[in-house]
Amino acid sequence: MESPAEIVQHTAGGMIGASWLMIAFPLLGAAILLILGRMTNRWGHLLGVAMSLASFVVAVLTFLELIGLPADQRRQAVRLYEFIPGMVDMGLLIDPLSISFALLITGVGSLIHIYSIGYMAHDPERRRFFSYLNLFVAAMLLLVLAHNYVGLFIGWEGVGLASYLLIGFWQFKPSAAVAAKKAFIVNRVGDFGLLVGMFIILATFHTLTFSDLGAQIAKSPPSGGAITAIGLLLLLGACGKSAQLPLQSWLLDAMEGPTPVSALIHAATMVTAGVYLVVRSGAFFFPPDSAQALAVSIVGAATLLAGAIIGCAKDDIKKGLAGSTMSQIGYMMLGAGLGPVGYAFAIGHLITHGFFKADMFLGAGSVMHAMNDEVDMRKYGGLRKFMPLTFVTFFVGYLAIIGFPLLSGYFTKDGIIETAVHHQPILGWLAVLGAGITGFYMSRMVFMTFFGEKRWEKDAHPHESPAVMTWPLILLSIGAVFLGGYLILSNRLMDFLAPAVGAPPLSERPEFDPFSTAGLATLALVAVGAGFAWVRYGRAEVPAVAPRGSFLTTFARRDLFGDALNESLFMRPGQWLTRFAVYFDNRGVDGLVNGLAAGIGGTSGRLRRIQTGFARTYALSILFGAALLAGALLLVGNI
Amino acid sequence: MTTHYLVLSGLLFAIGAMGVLIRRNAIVVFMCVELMLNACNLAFVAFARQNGNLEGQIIAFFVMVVAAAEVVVGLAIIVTIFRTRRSASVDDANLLKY
Amino acid sequence: MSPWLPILMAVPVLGAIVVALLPKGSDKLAKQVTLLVSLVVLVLTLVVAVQFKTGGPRFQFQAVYDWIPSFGVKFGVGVDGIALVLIALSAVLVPIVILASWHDADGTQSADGTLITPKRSVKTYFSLLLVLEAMMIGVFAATDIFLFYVFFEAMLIPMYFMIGSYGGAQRSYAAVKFLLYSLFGGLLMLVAVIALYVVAGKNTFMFPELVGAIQDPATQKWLFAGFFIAFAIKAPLWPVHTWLPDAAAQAPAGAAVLLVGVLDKVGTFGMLRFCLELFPDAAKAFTMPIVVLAVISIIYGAIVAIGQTDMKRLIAYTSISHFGFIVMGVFAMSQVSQSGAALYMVNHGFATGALFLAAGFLIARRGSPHIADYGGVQKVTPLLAGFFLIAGLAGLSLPGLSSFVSEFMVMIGTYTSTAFGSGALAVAAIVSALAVILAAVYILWMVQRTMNGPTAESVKAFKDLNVREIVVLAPLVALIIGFGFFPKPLLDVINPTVTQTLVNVKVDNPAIAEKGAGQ
Amino acid sequence: MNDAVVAPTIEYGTLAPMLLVFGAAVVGVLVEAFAPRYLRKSIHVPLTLLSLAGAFALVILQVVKGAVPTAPVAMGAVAVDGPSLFIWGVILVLSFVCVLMINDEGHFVASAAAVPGSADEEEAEAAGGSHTEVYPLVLFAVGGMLLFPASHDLLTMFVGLEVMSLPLYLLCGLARRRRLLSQEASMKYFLLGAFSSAFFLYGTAMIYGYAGTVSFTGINKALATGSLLDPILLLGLSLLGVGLLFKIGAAPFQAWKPDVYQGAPTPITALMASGTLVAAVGALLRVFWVALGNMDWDWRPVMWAVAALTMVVGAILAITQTDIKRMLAYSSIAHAGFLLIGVMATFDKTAQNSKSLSAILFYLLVYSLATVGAFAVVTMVRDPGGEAGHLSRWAGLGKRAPILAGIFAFFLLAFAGIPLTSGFFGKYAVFAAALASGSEAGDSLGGWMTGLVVVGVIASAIAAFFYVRVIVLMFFSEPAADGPSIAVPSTGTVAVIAISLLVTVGVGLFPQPMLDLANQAASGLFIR
Repeated sequence: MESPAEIVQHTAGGMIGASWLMIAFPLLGAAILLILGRMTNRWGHLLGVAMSLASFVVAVLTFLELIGLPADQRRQAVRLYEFIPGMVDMGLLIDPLSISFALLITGVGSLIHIYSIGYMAHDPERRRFFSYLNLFVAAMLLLVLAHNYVGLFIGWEGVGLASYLLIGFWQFKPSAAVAAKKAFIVNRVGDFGLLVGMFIILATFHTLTFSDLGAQIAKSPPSGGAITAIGLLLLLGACGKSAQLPLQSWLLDAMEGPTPVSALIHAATMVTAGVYLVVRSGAFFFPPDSAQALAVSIVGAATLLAGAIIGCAKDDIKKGLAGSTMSQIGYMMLGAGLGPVGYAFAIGHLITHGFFKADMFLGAGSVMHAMNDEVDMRKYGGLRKFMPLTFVTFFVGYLAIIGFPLLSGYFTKDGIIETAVHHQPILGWLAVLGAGITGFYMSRMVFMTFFGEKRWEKDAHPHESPAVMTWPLILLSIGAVFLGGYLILSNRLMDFLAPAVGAPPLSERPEFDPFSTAGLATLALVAVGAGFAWVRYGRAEVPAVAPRGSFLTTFARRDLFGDALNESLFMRPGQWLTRFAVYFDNRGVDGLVNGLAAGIGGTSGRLRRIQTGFARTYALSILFGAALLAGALLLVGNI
Repeated sequence: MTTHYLVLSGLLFAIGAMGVLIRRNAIVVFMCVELMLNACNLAFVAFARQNGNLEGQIIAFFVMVVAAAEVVVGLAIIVTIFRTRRSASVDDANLLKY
Repeated sequence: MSPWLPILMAVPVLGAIVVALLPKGSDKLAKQVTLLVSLVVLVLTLVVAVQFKTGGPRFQFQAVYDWIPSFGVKFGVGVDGIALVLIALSAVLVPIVILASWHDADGTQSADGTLITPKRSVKTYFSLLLVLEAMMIGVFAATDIFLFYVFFEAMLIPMYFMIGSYGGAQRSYAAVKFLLYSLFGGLLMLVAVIALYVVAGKNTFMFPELVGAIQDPATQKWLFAGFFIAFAIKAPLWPVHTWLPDAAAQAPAGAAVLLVGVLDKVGTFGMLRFCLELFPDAAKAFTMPIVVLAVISIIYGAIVAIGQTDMKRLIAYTSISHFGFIVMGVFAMSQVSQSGAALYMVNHGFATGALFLAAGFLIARRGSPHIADYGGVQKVTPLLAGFFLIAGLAGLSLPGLSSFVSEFMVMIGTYTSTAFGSGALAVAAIVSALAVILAAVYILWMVQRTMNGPTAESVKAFKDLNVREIVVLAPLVALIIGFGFFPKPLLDVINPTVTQTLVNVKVDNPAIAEKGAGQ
Repeated sequence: MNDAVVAPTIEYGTLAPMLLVFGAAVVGVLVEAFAPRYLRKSIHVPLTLLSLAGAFALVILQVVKGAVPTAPVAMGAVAVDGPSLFIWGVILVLSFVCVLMINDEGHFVASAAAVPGSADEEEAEAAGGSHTEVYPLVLFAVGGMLLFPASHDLLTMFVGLEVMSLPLYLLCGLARRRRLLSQEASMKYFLLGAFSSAFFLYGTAMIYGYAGTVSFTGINKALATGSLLDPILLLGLSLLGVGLLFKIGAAPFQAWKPDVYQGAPTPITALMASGTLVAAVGALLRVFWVALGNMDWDWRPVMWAVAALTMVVGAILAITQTDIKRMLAYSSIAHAGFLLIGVMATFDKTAQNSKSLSAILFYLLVYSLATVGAFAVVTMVRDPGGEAGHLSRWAGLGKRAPILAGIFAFFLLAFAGIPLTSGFFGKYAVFAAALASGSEAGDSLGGWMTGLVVVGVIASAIAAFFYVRVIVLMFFSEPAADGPSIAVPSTGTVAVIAISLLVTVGVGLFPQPMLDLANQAASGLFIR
């Protein structure tokens, strides 16, 4: 077992020293667009793109400088300034892990920026849209680059905010507003976990900075309840961000946002932050057979199945893709739970997934664009002739995700599956099953959309999207084709990441084997799934309205009753509790006070009746008082 | 010896006080107050005798003077009330209450 | 003897007198004078703040004059770090509030022309405001406990009149409730103050000389109780909080800002300085029950806030939750938690101030504080909606905004506090962290119901923020974001004072700093 | 029996202030007898004011000369010591300002003998003018007030009591408006007053019986040696207490106060609420500290109960009052309770006692002046039928007469004891003295004193409610359509309000000078 390299303080300036520009550019863009407001309407989108590209360039340069360094020097901490004096600094950690994310975020991000120019062309609020996109990129970069948990947390919530703003971008649609709120709140549940996790980390190791943590852990390998607690709490956080069970419910609603958002945030980057967190906190999920690590894998496996099942039943193309996103992240989680052996594949799949899923989402967007924002696949059909480019790119993405041999997904996903089968057989075979289902629902999607005969609304006359939208598709699909192989074959990615996340001992070093049982089984199952899909949706007539379907179908359509569960478990009791609390506050606490006041008032009202106005009564009171006084005195005197 | 006088004065005082409480006519009430004062006088004189000094007796004279003054003021007030209300009942005058 | 603080108090008083003496019908002039005076105060405060030496003695700019020798009372003023930042907070908020309530007394009309508030005396309002400012500065600057008490009580009167004669429909009920609640607490404190003087027998009320003067634990407990109840009412802490929602909801937005933003801080400020340092043993003895109350406030306030239908009441309840955090931080007795608490006092002032004002502007356009009367405002007035959202996010202490730093410090400081070996504080921290979720619910739900969704008829006529309103909100937002990323300037001023406090409380609670952390 | 008759020695110089007032009173009577009606007032006013001012000057002179006697004067009948002089000064100032108020037209009936609403009343009204007998009566009353707290034996005290009370009985009945109420008030005051003074006298008799003397010095000596359990003594003590507590209106002897205050002409109410209270408290102190100081362990617990009861009753009953004067009456009951706390705050240590004493003196000064001011404001708020007594009539006064309402509000805040008003320091001084005496006494008693202070705190919190209520009425509620008119104030009333406001504000900001006075006066304690 080869543990991660020491983190060194970056002293020399250079590109790494200036890496903060990566964050600064998009942040600046967002600030300008938001502050200057309408003034920038004309060129706002261009600025947004420029900023995103600029930060991509910085990322690339930083990357080049980093790989220029010897392997054991590839973890550079850049201290920016003192954040909370004596407790936390603001700083960046440039290492293979963070830089890979940075490249993915800025790269795919820039493509999606470009795509959005076309997609949002007719939206009066396009400028605001780009400001949010920039804000997101900045926050996401802070998340992955920060060199301590506080910085990470700031980015973490920052992307949450961006996602909230973008899901609710069309806030005048109540559904969008609700979805946005839901996403934020569910995420906050996860954040609670992350927060408490940070408490315990600080209490146990007296630091939240990765470098010091590394040192501490190197000194005394952690163990015991605290670590388990930390692991599980971080996992909770990861579940929130990455829409893993049980916090998955927000992701499907999140599709209310404009499609580029779904592509960038809810497919390619933000939702993978959970995976990043787990990998980055590898030390707390060690050894791989520890409870918390196992929990990660189990969550992953469960979610990959759940997502896949949901994906099978959705007629809304974006929701279908969302389901598949859940499922794919499930794979990554599964991988990440396996420890150093799985990290490379998890990250690899994360990257490739970033490409092909973004590719498909944008493709879907392009389709919707053509079909005046129709999302119901039952109203598509036979589109391949009308929008060839979109079709081709989407099809490539499709092949990649189902793991068609030699495409990206084939390498990365299989890597996860085989490692899983090797270390956690049960989960592994579940993953295989999941792959099969993936084959089914993705094929279903493709067939319903591009094949068969048209089932369009009357006023629909589809057309290919403009170049500004198709070019990103093309670039992404290229990535979807080759990236996987490049990263996995000869463990390129694994070796690159090793300094950051450690690497398995040589004995366990996976060798890519195309004819392993698991691999073949996967392929077979995928083929079966695809074939079944062809039978049901390719060849056969697709009814314009969804048939009632079996219980299983409803189960899947209703997102496995996730919302129903939340509603009956949290929302209703919550509302009841709130109503009670308000009542208690008004009647109980405040009532007590007002009651006291009223009591005194009443006493006064009654007592004043004693003042009868009869002089003789007063005289009596005097005599009475005198007697009292005398009595009392005699009493006291004789005590 | 003195005790008898004291008891008597006490009785007088009590009678006076009772009178104030139970009689309605302002004049009578006032007379009862005078009675109480005289009870005091009796007590003073008695104690003067007991203590063997004259202060008590002197005080008695002062009290009489004061009582006389009170009579003047008191009657004046009561008469005006009577003129306005055509009644000297203490209980009729209870506009001021609560 | 430094003249700064007396000057700082004298300026607004003189200003108030001038404003009050202005001839009839010179309302505009009155406003301008008031604004000018408050700006002068702000500048002076900044001058003072700049001269403050973070490494220097605890109390700086001290000035002590004899006031009532036969009571042993001195007019003693001086600021430590916490007092300084709180004075700065007041000095910043007052001009903003003046601008915000520029037309409050003129009688306002809603969008559809119906009269919301009748015309009231402008001069009185603004001179009251200045008097209040002087007293706010005084209460934080006082180093003589008697003087502190005097300001503590006298402060009520201007606020009472501001609520009572310029507030909403229920104003007199709210004003009386506010006054009596505070008076009652204040009177109990008066007894404690006297007793402190008598028992200490030092023939002085000067705080520095009274630190450690009371040794007998039993006496400490009683006196502590006297002070604490007053502060708990002021803060306000559950269960003596119910005056705040009424007062805040009825007060004009500007007054509400000062009430929640500054006046209530006197409570937590008093806990931190007087309850802890004068009666350390009692403070330690009572910590657990108090922390429990604080946690209840945090959760309870948040839950009740969710259920509110009136914006201002909602914000008030969120403040109750936030004050819970401050109190928890104070009594967790760790460097981090107390610095966080002190920082929280400032940040909360900005955040809640912004939220109240934004809500106030919204309400001024419609004349109704009820959430249900709004909807889809964002479409009509994006700027207002934007500021409202940012203020709201500050309210749910979103990282990157100032309130996060303080809330984070309070929670993590409480969790890691070693003041009381037991894990109770840790549990408290974890439970209080649940507020993170609840806060998201109450803020975002309000935003959703008011700003999002289809635009309501009644809202269509709204005008977006005018320049004055932007000038009001912009600085606050700037501060919120600025201190969200660079809290250092504030913390550097606060930390030494907190350290000193902990020394006086005799709690050995090493700051996490000493054990490694940042490079 | 010694035959040689010794002529009594009277220190005229020392007694000059009192004698001057009485002399002026007598002259006033002569004026009534001989001066033509149209001249009388123009003679009375300067005469009265000058005599009061002169008396005040004489008091000051004595203080400045430092000619404060250390032994009772006038054959041990009168004790002109520091406290006496202070109280005299206060009473003279108060009576002076009250006379200024009295000068205002329309307070006093034209002819008390005329039946209300009858023809001859109208006649008298037409003839104009009003009873000028008021002035000598006031002077006599003031004289009594001076004698009452300064007397050094119970007889003199009784005489002082009566001389103070009798004129007041009459004055209460002389209101020009609402004469039925006025007369009723007068009768009730008279009957109850006489009743209570009978108690006082009987108590005197008992004490005399026990001690063989009525001079405080003698009683004090007797107590030092004799048994403290003698029922005669205890009976006498209690009856004496009744008489005095009645005068300050402590519960359960407070019943007369609201009725009388409400019915009496407001200037007289002011005089009673300020002057009488001051005198009575002075007398109370003298009796309980000087004469009965040696048996404080007997009367302390009883006094404790009375004080607590008084504060609570006064505060609670005031809440539901609807007449402003009645409300102020109850407030003065509550304040009497606070003063009793001070009376309790004695302890056998000179320093402590003088501290408590000065606290009480200070309280008397600030409270009575604020009271006079408040009543002066009350005289200015008028309905067609006289003063607008009913609170509902005060609604929205702040809108119609902001300044007047503001001043009144300030007095109310002073009563409530809000800081930066004189009332606060008064309350503070008393509470502080009480707690200090408690700590002197150690636990058992200390607890009791603290308890009493806490009761006082709660009472003043309750009391705050009704003061605040009036402010709410004046400022926060809309004015009534036919609201009361604000009388154009005479210079006299203006002066009164100005003076009381000045003191209330001034002392509220810088209490030290007044405190010095009180301390100086209290430093020597009472002559024993």
